[in-house]
Amino acid sequence: MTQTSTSDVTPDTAETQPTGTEPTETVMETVVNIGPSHPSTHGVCRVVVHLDGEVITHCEPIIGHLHRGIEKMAENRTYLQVVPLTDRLDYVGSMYANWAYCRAVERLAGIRVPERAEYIRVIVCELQRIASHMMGIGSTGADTGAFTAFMYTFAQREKVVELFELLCGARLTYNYVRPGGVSRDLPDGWVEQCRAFTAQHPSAMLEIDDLLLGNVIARARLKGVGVLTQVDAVAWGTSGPIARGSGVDWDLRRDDPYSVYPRFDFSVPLGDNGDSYDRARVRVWECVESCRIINQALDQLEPGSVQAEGLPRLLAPRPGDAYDHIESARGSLGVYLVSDGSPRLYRMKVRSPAFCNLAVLPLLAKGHTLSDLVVILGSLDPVFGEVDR
Amino acid sequence: MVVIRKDITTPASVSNEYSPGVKGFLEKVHSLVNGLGITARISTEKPITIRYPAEKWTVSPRWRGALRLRGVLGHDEIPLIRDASTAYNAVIDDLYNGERLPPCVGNCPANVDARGQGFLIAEDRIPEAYELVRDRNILPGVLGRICHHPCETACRRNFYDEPVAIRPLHRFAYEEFRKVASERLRPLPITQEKSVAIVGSGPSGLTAAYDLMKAGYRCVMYEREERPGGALNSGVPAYRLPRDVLYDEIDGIVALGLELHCGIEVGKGKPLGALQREHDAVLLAVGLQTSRILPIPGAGADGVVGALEFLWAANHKGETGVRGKRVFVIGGGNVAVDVARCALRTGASEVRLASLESEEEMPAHPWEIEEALDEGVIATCSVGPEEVLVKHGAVTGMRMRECLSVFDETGRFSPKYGEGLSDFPCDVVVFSIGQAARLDTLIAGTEVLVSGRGQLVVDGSQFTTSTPGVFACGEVVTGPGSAIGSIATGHEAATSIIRFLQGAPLSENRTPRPVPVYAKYAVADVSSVERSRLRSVMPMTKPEERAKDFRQVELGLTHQEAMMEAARCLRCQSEVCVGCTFCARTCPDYAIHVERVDDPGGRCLTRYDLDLSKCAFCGLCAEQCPTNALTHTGQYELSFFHRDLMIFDKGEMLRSGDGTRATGRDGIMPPGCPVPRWRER
Amino acid sequence: MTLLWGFLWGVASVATIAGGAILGVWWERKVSARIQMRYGPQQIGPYGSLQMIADVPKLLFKEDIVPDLADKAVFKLAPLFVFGPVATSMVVIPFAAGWAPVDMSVGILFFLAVPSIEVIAILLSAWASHNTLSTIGGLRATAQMISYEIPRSLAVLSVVLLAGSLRPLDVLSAWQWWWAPLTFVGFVIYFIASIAEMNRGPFDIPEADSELVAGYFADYSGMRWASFMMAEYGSMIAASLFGAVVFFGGGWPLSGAAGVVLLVIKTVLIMTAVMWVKWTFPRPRQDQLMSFCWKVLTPLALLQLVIVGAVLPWL
Amino acid sequence: MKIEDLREHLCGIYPDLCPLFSIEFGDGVLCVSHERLHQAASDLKDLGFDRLGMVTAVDYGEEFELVYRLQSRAMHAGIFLKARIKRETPVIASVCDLWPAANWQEREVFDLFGITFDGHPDLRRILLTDDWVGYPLRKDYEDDRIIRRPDYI
Repeated sequence: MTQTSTSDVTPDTAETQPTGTEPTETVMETVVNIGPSHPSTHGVCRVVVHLDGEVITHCEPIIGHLHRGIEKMAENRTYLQVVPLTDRLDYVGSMYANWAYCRAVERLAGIRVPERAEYIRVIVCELQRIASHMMGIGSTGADTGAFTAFMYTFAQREKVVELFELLCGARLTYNYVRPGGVSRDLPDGWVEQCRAFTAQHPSAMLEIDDLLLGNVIARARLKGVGVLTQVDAVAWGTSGPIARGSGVDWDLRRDDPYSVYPRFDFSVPLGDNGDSYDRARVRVWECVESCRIINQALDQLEPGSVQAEGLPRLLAPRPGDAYDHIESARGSLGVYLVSDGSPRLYRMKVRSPAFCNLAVLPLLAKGHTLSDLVVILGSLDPVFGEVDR
Repeated sequence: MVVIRKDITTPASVSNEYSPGVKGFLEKVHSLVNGLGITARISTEKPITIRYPAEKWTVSPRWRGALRLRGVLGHDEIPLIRDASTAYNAVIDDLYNGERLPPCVGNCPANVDARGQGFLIAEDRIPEAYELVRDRNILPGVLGRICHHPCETACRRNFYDEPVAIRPLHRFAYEEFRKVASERLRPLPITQEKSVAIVGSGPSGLTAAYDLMKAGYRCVMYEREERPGGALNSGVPAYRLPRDVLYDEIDGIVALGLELHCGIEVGKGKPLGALQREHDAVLLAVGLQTSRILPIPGAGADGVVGALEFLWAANHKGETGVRGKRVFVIGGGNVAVDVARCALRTGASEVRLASLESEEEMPAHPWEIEEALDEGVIATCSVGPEEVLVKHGAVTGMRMRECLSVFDETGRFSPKYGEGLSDFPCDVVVFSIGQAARLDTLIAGTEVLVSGRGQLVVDGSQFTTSTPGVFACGEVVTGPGSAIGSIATGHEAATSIIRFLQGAPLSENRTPRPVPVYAKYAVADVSSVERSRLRSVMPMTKPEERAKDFRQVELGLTHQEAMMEAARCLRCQSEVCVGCTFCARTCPDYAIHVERVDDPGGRCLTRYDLDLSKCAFCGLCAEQCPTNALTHTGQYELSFFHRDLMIFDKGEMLRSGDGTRATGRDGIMPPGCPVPRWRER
Repeated sequence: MTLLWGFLWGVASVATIAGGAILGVWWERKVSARIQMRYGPQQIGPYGSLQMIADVPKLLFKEDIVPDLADKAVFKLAPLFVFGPVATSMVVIPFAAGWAPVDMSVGILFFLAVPSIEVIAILLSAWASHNTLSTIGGLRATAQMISYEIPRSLAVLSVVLLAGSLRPLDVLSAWQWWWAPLTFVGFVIYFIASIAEMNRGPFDIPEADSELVAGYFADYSGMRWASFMMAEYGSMIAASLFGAVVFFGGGWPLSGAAGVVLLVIKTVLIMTAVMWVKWTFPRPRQDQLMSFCWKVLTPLALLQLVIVGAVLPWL
Repeated sequence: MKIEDLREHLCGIYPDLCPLFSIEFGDGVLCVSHERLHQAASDLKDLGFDRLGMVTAVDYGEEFELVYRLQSRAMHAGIFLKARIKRETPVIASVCDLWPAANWQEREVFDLFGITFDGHPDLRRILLTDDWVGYPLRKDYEDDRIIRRPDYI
């Protein structure tokens, strides 16, 4: 529950130091803590908001409540043992963290991944993108009070999660992508189920789009709220739907192609205004494009091995460092690994897109109301497992 | 259901706006009405919520729930694959289909139960281990010295540290069995009236004879040479296989009831037709008798010999006539390496091995090449024979042409040669490029068909020839191959003969033996593995000493080493926890603690603790478990009234899948734990 | 005597609201569940209909938490003040021709005015909680409820104008079927403004779950919290009932007991529509809500009044 | 401009930097001394590396290595900028003035490694609490709460 942060006797107001250009004027400011346990912080984030009436004069996200020291924990573990840890980075998109980590390991150890494994990785990660965006779009609905849209997106997400459950037996922390491939081949009938999902998903997605983002009230709530200019988007290092909502035409799948992405035909949706509405809508269309990619990947999927051969379970790559990044649902997710030649990691650094995207929150929220803050925070779609690591 | 739309294309810009003016107003009103329409439509659909959790129970067989153990040491024994001939295939097929076949057994052409051998040796039941192995591998002592051990290649220990020394254990089991052989070898009872004649006393013939004798048939074996053993006797050098071992093992088979006649060449002294009349079935296990020699210029000169002839001389006479001469061996296979090493041992001044393939592609086993190089053999790779240089009818050298590639894109043998030529001075040229069968005298006067290239016409899966009642097995069917591969064909041929004699259809219920599909794992990094877990090192004589004579190179394991080595066997797929601690080593959260006692004959798992409060349900431990003893249950609803209850000890882990503490479905529950409602449904 | 009579009716009204709230919550849970592809309550009773009966003891026995820093007396009293006005306003609603619990000559004015007292109670609870978010919620509620009084009253006024009386019984007896199309815009305004009055979605800005975490009653628990919910459902029932009477002629075209049943059906339909709207639309922002009230609804309500006024002389 | 051209371009401007430039896995790697890190970063930004992807550090015992990953959208290329600083004097110039993205990232490095960034506008701990003692990602960090591996693992 939120609490007032002032120690003043007056419950809700605090006299703060003069701000602005006129040093003699005293501004009555309300300081509100949104979080760390609040339905709209999407995790455990505390946003200290300074309010003038309901208008935000200054806000600062306080992160680290979910800091588990995963980068430190990784230094105590073998290369395989770190994979379950990466599940817990972005718990809405575990596959991405798995994949980014495994790509870095494969680079470091020079492992060649079988083609089928690459296709499966693409398929599951695009499904993961859908699942993750369902969370993002749905919470845009929940933040604006349209809880039903949240349920509809979660109905779609549930289908993806069930596909994942068939695949690896878990619904949230998959531990599926491994160095050298994936842990298990697709089960029987999975491809058909996946096709059935992608066949209905774009239409269902557009219906949700009509319900939520076509609604006049939602547009009034989202449009022009939290505008991130293209220049700022680049300078602040944002990526993913946040940058693309601002018109930054940058998608690692197309611009720094990895895995088998060059073999697929897809487009990258872009926004014009960089407001919360564009960010939400970029996610909608990314889901539709993901379905296209999945369909193409399922068409091109050939039988074969899903694990690199000749791979000992105890990897000990050569001393050195390697970095690899992939386009996760939140942006470019990079993993930087340093090896000292022993079977355990020397250093792992996760370049977390949510962390970089969240940094622009004070910039975006200033001048908007408290109601807009949750919308802006929601449109940045942070996952605090990844922000705090 | 939502109407599926096909015409969905991503717009150039996703930020759509309302139109200005009245149209925009209508769009706004429409958006509201549309929204109400969507929710109204969806409210008529069937809800998708799962009735939690009753329907959930069957969602995914891959579910990662709490862990359990299927069995532990001391509770269950691993299944010993011990069934001869026909029934054996069914056993293997069952295990294979149930994914319960251990990799070593699956990768062995003859499916020797190496896992059972390890189990019995570790239990100090060594003669039994020998007999278990002999059921599938007729000459454990011989194969324990010369086999190329595909089992060890597939051994799952490969990707943890080093493979179990299965082949040295065969040899060790033989050495131990030899001490008690007189007590354990009793003639097998002859229960059938019919008899079988077997031509050739090589490994495949002996195997078929053994299977047939077990089935109760009388077997009569004819061997051309003075001593039995076939290629093992004439081809394999004595430094790899001491002859007394071979003869001793064959004597053991004779002691089981085999009638062995040496020095009788079927076709010359005794025609094949006579055998057909005397016996109800005849098995041709004659192997390959002649070396192939390339028809290049100078191949007929004095000093050009074939490999088999060379090895025969080395084995039987101990003298090849190369003392002080320079020997040039053409070929990159195991036989070529044998020839080279024999040449060294018979006093050659310089031995050069010339292979067509590059160093990586050489078909000989890498450890053989390595040993040969240690002893002083010079290897020249990627050269093909061009011409034997001859002066006054004697060999003076060899001209070789550079070889660019041996195999084409599809992997077929299709060498491409370059321009480069090189001359090597030498006195003797040994062609070791393959062997062929010589059948003309054998089949003279019978109706057994021979193809145009002089090969026997044989059905590859049933081992029947063109004449009913005449069967064939071994290298005469498969071409040059390994001893264990010949043994595998012997088993199949015996199955066919038994069916033939009993009048059963030959092909019925005869699925081809599962093709080994086990991935080859690289040798793992063992730097962090403690010494006691590593493979026992086979002691060898020093290269400079061993190159001089035909004493055996490998010295064998001691009793202590062998027991240690057998205990290293993980008993893959046996579904019995052997306390290998791989789960505990793999667990990222250190939630598993394993302790075991490793005494010979009394191995047991003393402690297995799973701390569920640490478990992250990542599933790595169960994936690592080589025996499949550690598996997941479907329990995902875990709640406990006390933190201590979250530590599952060995007893808890061994309970059946739906009866552990987590759900209390077996009625044994912590106090106050409610029985889930859905249990009663 | 009148006092006793009034007291009895008050008790009956509270019972009606409590019972109605229980049924209303069950109905809302079912409606919202179906809209959201869920089943809703289904374990207790047929179709989960006894779920709320099970919930009431739970709420009663829940710990009653009063924050340390709260103004305790006000904190404890405020829920009563929230619930009282709604219950009181119910008594003037006529159920059938010539039958209203309390026949009051200014009944319509009474119905519109008395629930507004709730604003004060909400403000009290918000302030007494000593919580920034509660305070913001209370202030939002105040602004919103006071503002939406205007279009709501104006919309009802058009019917009053047609009936020529503020007495609910008179309105009911004078009601003609063509009033419904004539005052349809008025009904829509009444509908929207009533939703805003009862702080329900999409106008649940004061309690805005995702922003203020239940706003003014964030710190309440147990039965005190339930009284807020009951007030919300009570005002929903009251507003739906009143709307069915005023804009749809109560039991028209039936009369007597059948008419009462029809009135209940009309009420339930209006309530369902309220739920449908709540579970479909997102929540506007406070400033958007206010500007909608003053810039759209109020002029529209005035326009409705002018139209009715212009038609009136021709009758 | 491709990453190979960049190499020549860089060599043209800074002949002394040329030997420090290598290409690994398609990414450029430029190792500079910590004094000229800011200048190099600024020049790279002018060359078109408009995005700062990552700032991190690695503890190599005697030294810390600062790793900056820059990305160029125009070139479709990334470059690593590495600089080593002594463990005793963990101070380096901040690049916040070039990329605001460095703000939080440098705070994180400060938080976990104790490296001070000169010119950073708001250098506070970000992930850990303000009263935390020590810098956890340093190799010599000791904490009772770190769970040690069991012996046999």
